[in-house]
Amino acid sequence: MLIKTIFAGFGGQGVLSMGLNLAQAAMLEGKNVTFLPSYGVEVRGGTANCTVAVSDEEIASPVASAPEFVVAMNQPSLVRFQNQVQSGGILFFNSSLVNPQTPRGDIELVGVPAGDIAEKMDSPKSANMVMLGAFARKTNLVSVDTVAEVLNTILKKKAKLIAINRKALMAGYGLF
Amino acid sequence: MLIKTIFAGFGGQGVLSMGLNLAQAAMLEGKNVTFLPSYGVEVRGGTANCTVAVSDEEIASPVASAPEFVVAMNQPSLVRFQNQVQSGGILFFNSSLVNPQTPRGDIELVGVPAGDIAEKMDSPKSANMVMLGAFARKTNLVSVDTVAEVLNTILKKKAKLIAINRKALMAGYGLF
Amino acid sequence: MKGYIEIDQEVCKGCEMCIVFCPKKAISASSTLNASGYIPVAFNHDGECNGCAICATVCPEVAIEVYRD
Amino acid sequence: MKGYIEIDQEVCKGCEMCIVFCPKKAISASSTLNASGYIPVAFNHDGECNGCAICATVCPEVAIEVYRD
Amino acid sequence: MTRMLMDGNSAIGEAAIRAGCQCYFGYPITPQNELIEYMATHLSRRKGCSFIQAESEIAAVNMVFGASLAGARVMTSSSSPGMSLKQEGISYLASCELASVIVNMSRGGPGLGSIAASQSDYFQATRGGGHGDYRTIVLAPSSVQELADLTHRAFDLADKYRIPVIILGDGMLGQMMEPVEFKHEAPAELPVRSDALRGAKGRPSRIVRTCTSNPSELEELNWSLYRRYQLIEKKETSCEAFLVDDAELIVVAYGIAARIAKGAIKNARTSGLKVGLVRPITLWPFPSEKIKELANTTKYFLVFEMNMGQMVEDVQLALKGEGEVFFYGRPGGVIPTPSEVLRVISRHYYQRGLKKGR
Amino acid sequence: MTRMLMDGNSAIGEAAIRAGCQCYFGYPITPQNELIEYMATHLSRRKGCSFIQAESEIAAVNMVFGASLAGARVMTSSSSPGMSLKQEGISYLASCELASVIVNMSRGGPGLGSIAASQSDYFQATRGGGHGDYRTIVLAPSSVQELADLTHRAFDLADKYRIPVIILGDGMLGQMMEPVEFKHEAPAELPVRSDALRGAKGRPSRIVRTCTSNPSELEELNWSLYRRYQLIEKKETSCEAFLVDDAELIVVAYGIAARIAKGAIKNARTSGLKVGLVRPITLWPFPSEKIKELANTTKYFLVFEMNMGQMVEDVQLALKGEGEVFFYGRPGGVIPTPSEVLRVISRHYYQRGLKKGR
Amino acid sequence: MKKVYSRPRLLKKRTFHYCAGCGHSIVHRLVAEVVDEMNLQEKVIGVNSAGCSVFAYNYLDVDMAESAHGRGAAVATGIKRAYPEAVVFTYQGDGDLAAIGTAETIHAANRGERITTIFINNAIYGMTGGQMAPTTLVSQQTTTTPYGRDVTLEGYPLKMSEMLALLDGVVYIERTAVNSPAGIRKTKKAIRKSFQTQLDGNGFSLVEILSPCPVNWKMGIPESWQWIDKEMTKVFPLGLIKDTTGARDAD
Amino acid sequence: MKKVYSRPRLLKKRTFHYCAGCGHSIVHRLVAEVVDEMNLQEKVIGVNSAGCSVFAYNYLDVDMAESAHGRGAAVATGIKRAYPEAVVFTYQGDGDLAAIGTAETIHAANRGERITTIFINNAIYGMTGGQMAPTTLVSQQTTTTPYGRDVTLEGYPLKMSEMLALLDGVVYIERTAVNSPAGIRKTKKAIRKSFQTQLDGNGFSLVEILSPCPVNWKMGIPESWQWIDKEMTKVFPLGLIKDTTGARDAD
Ligand SMILES: Cc1ncc(C[n+]2csc(CCOP(=O)(O)OP(=O)(O)O)c2C)c(N)n1
Ligand SMILES: Cc1ncc(C[n+]2csc(CCOP(=O)(O)OP(=O)(O)O)c2C)c(N)n1
Ligand code: SF4
Ligand code: SF4
Ligand code: SF4
Ligand code: SF4
Repeated sequence: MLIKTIFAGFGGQGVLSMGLNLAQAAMLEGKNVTFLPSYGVEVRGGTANCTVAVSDEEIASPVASAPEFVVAMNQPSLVRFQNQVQSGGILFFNSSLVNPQTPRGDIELVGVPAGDIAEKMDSPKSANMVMLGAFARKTNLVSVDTVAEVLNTILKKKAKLIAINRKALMAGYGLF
Repeated sequence: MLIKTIFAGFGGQGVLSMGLNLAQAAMLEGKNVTFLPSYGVEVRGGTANCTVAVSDEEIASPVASAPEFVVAMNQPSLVRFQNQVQSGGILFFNSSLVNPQTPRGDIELVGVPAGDIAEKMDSPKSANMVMLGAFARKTNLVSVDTVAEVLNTILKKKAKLIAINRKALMAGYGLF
Repeated sequence: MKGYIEIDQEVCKGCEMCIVFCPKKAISASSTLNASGYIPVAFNHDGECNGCAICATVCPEVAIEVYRD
Repeated sequence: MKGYIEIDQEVCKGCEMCIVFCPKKAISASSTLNASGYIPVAFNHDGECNGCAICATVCPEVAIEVYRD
Repeated sequence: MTRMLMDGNSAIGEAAIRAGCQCYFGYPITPQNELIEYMATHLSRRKGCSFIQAESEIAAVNMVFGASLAGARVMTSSSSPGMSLKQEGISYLASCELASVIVNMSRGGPGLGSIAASQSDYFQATRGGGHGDYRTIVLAPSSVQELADLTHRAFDLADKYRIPVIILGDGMLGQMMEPVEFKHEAPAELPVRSDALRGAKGRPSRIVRTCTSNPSELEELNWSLYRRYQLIEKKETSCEAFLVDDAELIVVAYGIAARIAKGAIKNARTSGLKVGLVRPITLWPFPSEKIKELANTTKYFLVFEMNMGQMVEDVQLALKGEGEVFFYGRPGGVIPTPSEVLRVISRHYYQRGLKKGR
Repeated sequence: MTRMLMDGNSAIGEAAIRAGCQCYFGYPITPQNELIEYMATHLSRRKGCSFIQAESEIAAVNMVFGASLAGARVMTSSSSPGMSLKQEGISYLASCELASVIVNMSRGGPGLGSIAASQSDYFQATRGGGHGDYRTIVLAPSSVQELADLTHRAFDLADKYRIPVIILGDGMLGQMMEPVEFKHEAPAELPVRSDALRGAKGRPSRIVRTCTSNPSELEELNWSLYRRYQLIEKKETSCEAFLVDDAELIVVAYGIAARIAKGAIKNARTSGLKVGLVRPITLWPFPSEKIKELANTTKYFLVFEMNMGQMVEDVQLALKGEGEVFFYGRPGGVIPTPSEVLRVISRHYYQRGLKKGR
Repeated sequence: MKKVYSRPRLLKKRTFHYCAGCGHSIVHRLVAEVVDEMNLQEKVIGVNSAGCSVFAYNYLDVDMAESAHGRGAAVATGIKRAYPEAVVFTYQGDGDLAAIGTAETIHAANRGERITTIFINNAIYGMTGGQMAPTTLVSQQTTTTPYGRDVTLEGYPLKMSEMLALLDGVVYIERTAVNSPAGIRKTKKAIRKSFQTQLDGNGFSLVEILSPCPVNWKMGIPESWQWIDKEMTKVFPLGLIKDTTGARDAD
Repeated sequence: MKKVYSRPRLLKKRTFHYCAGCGHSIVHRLVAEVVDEMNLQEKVIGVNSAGCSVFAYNYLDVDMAESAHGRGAAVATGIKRAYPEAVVFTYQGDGDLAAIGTAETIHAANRGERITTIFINNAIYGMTGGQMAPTTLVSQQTTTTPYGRDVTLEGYPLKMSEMLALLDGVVYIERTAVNSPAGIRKTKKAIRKSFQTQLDGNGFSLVEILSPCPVNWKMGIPESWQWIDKEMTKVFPLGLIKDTTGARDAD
């Protein structure tokens, strides 16, 4: 089993931490994993993305030319990555910001109102966690509990932050 | 025919110009020629030497491990080079400064009182030309006239200098 | 109103320095995202703009054109 | 004579700066060449040397040892 | 031991500290900045240690020269353009026999190029981009774990042979994160080499130099280095051989490229193509013997590099005319995919009329 | 035309001026000082020309970058340690396709080494000591006359292919004097390349760069350079073959070493040993075809270099396993004698049981 | 109403890749305006350097070339010596000019090379992600001085302009800032004067421009623009540092 | 009579390779005397550079290493950082320190590295045969300025000491000359003070020593010693340039 996921969005939407979180969780669950941040001169402000590969065996390349899953937090990311998704794969999008007109019928589209939900919990910054929760539920790539566990370790003692993020995570997880 | 000569002495004794002069003359006479100055970190003050190769064919190496002729203007040079002279070769030495105790019976020793003669002409600096004159006469490597010609071209219009050097040259040439 | 400005909202990166320096408070933040994910500013057409071009002077993105009569 | 010096003639390069600076003119040029081809200086034993060591101070070759009583 | 998720650059830094690295001198350049930043954070205030962000790569490599003179374990790192600037310094380190570890997280060249991963500094690393006859040990990891392991090994090799050791990685290895385990704890005492310059105390004064007015002295230095290099070739050559025994075609690749090739080879095997991999871990000394030996059982060798073809020369030199060598490369920072490499493998496999099998 | 007795360094300078060299930027280092001094005397005050003794080799090579941008014929020169410092700059020149001539009068290395003649910068010159996949044309003269001739050729090649050209000499060639004839007069008008940066006058503005955030752009640059390199290999490879037709053993040597070898070979011939010489004049592109072809008639190849063995790899690569290759080398600035080389030739000759003949 | 301000002619139609609130784009605009107003487009050759401004040629519609990191002054020297009719400027950051480029800058200045240097001082290495620059302030935190710049280990903010002012080859140096309308206007004037100095063949001139890097200073944008006045100018005081052109102030 | 002057203990028995009348050998002697008198032999590590003094280790009986041309300050920094107990000095010529080594010298000084720099200013490249140095005087003839140094082409004599004095990391700089008994004594005092500064851990210190190079100046020896007073000191005035050690003058 080798599953690759691309998380993409604006800088500031926390796409890297989504990916890092997934990678950590997968590692805790004993999987082989690689996390590849997009970097480059163009990353002045602009968009950010990262690729996470999860597998039972050695991972050949951390790059995803045809990812199983893509998570698009904004419109430009959707446009850029929708055609890369592997046929049969899933394209998650932040329905609060993105309206998905894609010609492709061979992939599943999953809209998650991550922005709005986060707004409601008035912590707009945690839209990424809402999305990650939904992602975990839908893909079963890792258990949501492991993701939550990772949150604790990453955010160390910041109890308040942990609470918020966990709440967001579960909100997303509860969506389906 | 390939003839190699090493000129050696103190810096300031004009050994390089001796060699240069010979090389120029040989060139004018249509020979192949190489002139190799000794250089190096140790040339701070110290001794100087140069190697001139004259030949009818291409010259393989400008270096002389066993020169046909050595011209030693001072004691250290004599000591350093006397054993390199090819058997059957000639070791010229400035008898005004050098006393030649060499064990070698297989080479010809030619003492030239270059210093004294130059002193007498009160231009001590031209001892090298005295030696070169003697060298030309003894070796027949180049004609003394060509050497004189070279003097003119090198010293350009400095008539006085030319006169002195020419005089010294001929004095040396006249010795044998 | 002695002047007005046109803001290229797709070029604006929402740094809001024009707002900071506009002597007439004639510019204000908007809420819409542009394609690059920035929140551009907007011109208050009912404001006092005098066409002093201070906003254009400070605008790093050269997103502003200024008109005056 | 209050002092005297010893000059290592093999080390001396005959720069003659000691001669230049000696307040007592107690050093003078020689005529003999040394092994390295320099003309070393010589001490005037009949001179006025007072052992001030100025010669040693300026000697680049550290060729001079100075004695004083 | 716990596995941590870490990027390659930081893993080198941590491994270096655990190897007793006392000094780090570097200059920022993408894609190795996480390393200098890791050292700024974790080494700079460590007892007895020193960190300097130098004014340039040249200053950095010469600081390394100084610290190594004083007997410390010392490291510098850079990426392609910066490595070019270090070449004079590396030649000096080699000639003065000064242990040191130099990391090159190479990027697309030539010139300012791109900051994406590339392997086009192979010649520079293995042939000595600097002047004179010298060699450096060159280690080529292909995972974050191996980066950590080889970093530790680099310091040991450097001390053992008094030689500069280059870790030749690339931008992808440096910036991707993988789980990594560190097998050593940092030493309580920082090691100091016996021949350090630390003042003429209880021994005659010491000189470290190469400059000489006597060429035969320098010739002797060259020969003594040469003898040491022969010893290193004998003792320290290493490579990974994967599924080579029955291979009809062997891919030779190193670093990140080897990893991509391995993925392609696994897929090739599942569709019955008998393909194997040789992955040099030491690029110098190069595993020539191993490759020569494989020529007895395999005829075709596909060299795959993320450059225009550099290691291919070492493979040809190793094979001495035996077998057939093909090359596939992508320069400039383009990252080929396993499926792309698989296509190349299959093409050669079928063109040569090789038979399938299990 | 008159023959003048001139040292090699000055001969390069004079030849460069006659080739229309407009700018020279250099930094002193033995054994190439006569060249920078020649330019200071003869170029610095020449109409429309410019001479700078730069603050360093790095400054010098980057001034070359600038002058070449502006379309001028430009040269810099140095010796081994200084060449190492120029490597980043050379990579930039190659990547931006900027014509330039770079002279290396190499000396004994590694490190500060000796100032005596040596050939140990062969790898650096032919493989690119700098980062990235690039090549430079490398010319290896073996006499003062050839230094002059190849200097002129270097400028033409640089302009023709928009490439840096390295003249790889050595301290002995640079400092020995020989008769030399100059076959060209200095041009009345200084040449300016058409693609020069001279302000956007009557044309759109122009950019010269390699930096890109898009690797495939950089890959395309690499491929276009590669295609040009192949053209150069086809058109510009040159070497001298001496008494090779009936040779039982062929010596391969370049530069001053080739000259020494030639002397040895002449003596070998007089004593009936059938020995020949191949002297690569272009080290890159290397005359591989010629050498391969000679393997049809000759079995034994003795590579002779004044280093620890670098060109020997190119000979092996050329022969692809055919024939037998031996190496003889003296590193560090030691100058072998013709008789020494003759001894080596004879030893191999007899050990291989080769027969004499006329 | 008539248009009183619009995009300068010599600025290519393209959105800057710079972060929001960055000073680079402001200086780009000023250079484009000055070159246009002085009518130099046909003579100007720009040398940009490794740094966030490495892509300056994507915006400035003049002949431009990239230089190796820190070598801008040497490259500009080569251009100017080969083609003296050119008007040559370098555009360099503080890492480029004051760290790796120290020697090239000082010696070009000492030779009095007739070139214009635009020196962007943002007290940080922007492009590579916020490492210490020679100009980083004491106790300022960067990714390579996570505990704040410690003078005993990392030394002091380097005042290149003051050092360069000592050199006889240097005829004009001024330090300005692009964090206010007035500062931006002054900066433009200084850039113009620097080009004029070159046209007059007087010698080396340089404009040091204090410029905000909100992203790597980890500040809000207005905050970062204020930080220049509050902190940077204490160490790098604004104003004329050297002027031996004798030229009276333009206007 | 008793011996009042003899060869210093830390000077190896070996005749100098320097030309007659050269200042290098004088400075070598002074360093040997100071290190001995201050009892530092067991702590001192010297870094010599490419230049006529490349063989300094043949004379000074202390731990020494060669540095790449111009990189002495960086090498010394590495030694001192790795082994702070050491007393580290560099011995550099004007080409080494003020041309190719400009950046390394300035940044080591700016970091306040606790090292001692002996800077031999002889206005020429001696070892390589008399080319122009950054310190070469205006219109001075050298092998690379055969028509005399022309400020419009080759720039002005570079005053490194004055530039370095601007840096906060620098605590002591003095310029002396070894062309007279008094000058030689002052030089020795300055060298001692510079070592003391390092022992006190104050920061970077440098002694610039004007030193004759009769051979490459193409002068008689006495003439060359006088030329320092007559010409060099006009451009490079002798005396204390910076002293923030607060230490009172030794004796
Ligand atoms: C030889 C070399 N070393 C390092 C780098 C990496 N590098 C690119 S830009 C830069 C410094 C950027 O800082 P600065 O000059 O201040 O410009 P800014 O990005 O802040 O505008 C560095 C270190 C390089 N490209 N080349
Ligand atoms: C990288 C490099 N470039 C050039 C040289 C050649 N070189 C050796 S010493 C020297 C300069 C000597 O002048 P200076 O530093 O003033 O010392 P001096 O000989 O006058 O005492 C040069 C250019 C070198 N060894 N290495
Ligand atoms: S022109 Fe002046 S008044 Fe109008 S918006 Fe701009 S700054 Fe405000
Ligand atoms: S200054 Fe320009 S970029 Fe910034 S907010 Fe105003 S219009 Fe937008
Ligand atoms: S990193 Fe700083 S300097 Fe670079 S573009 Fe962003 S704000 Fe500007
Ligand atoms: S060349 Fe000058 S500096 Fe060098 S040893 Fe001779 S006199 Fe001294």
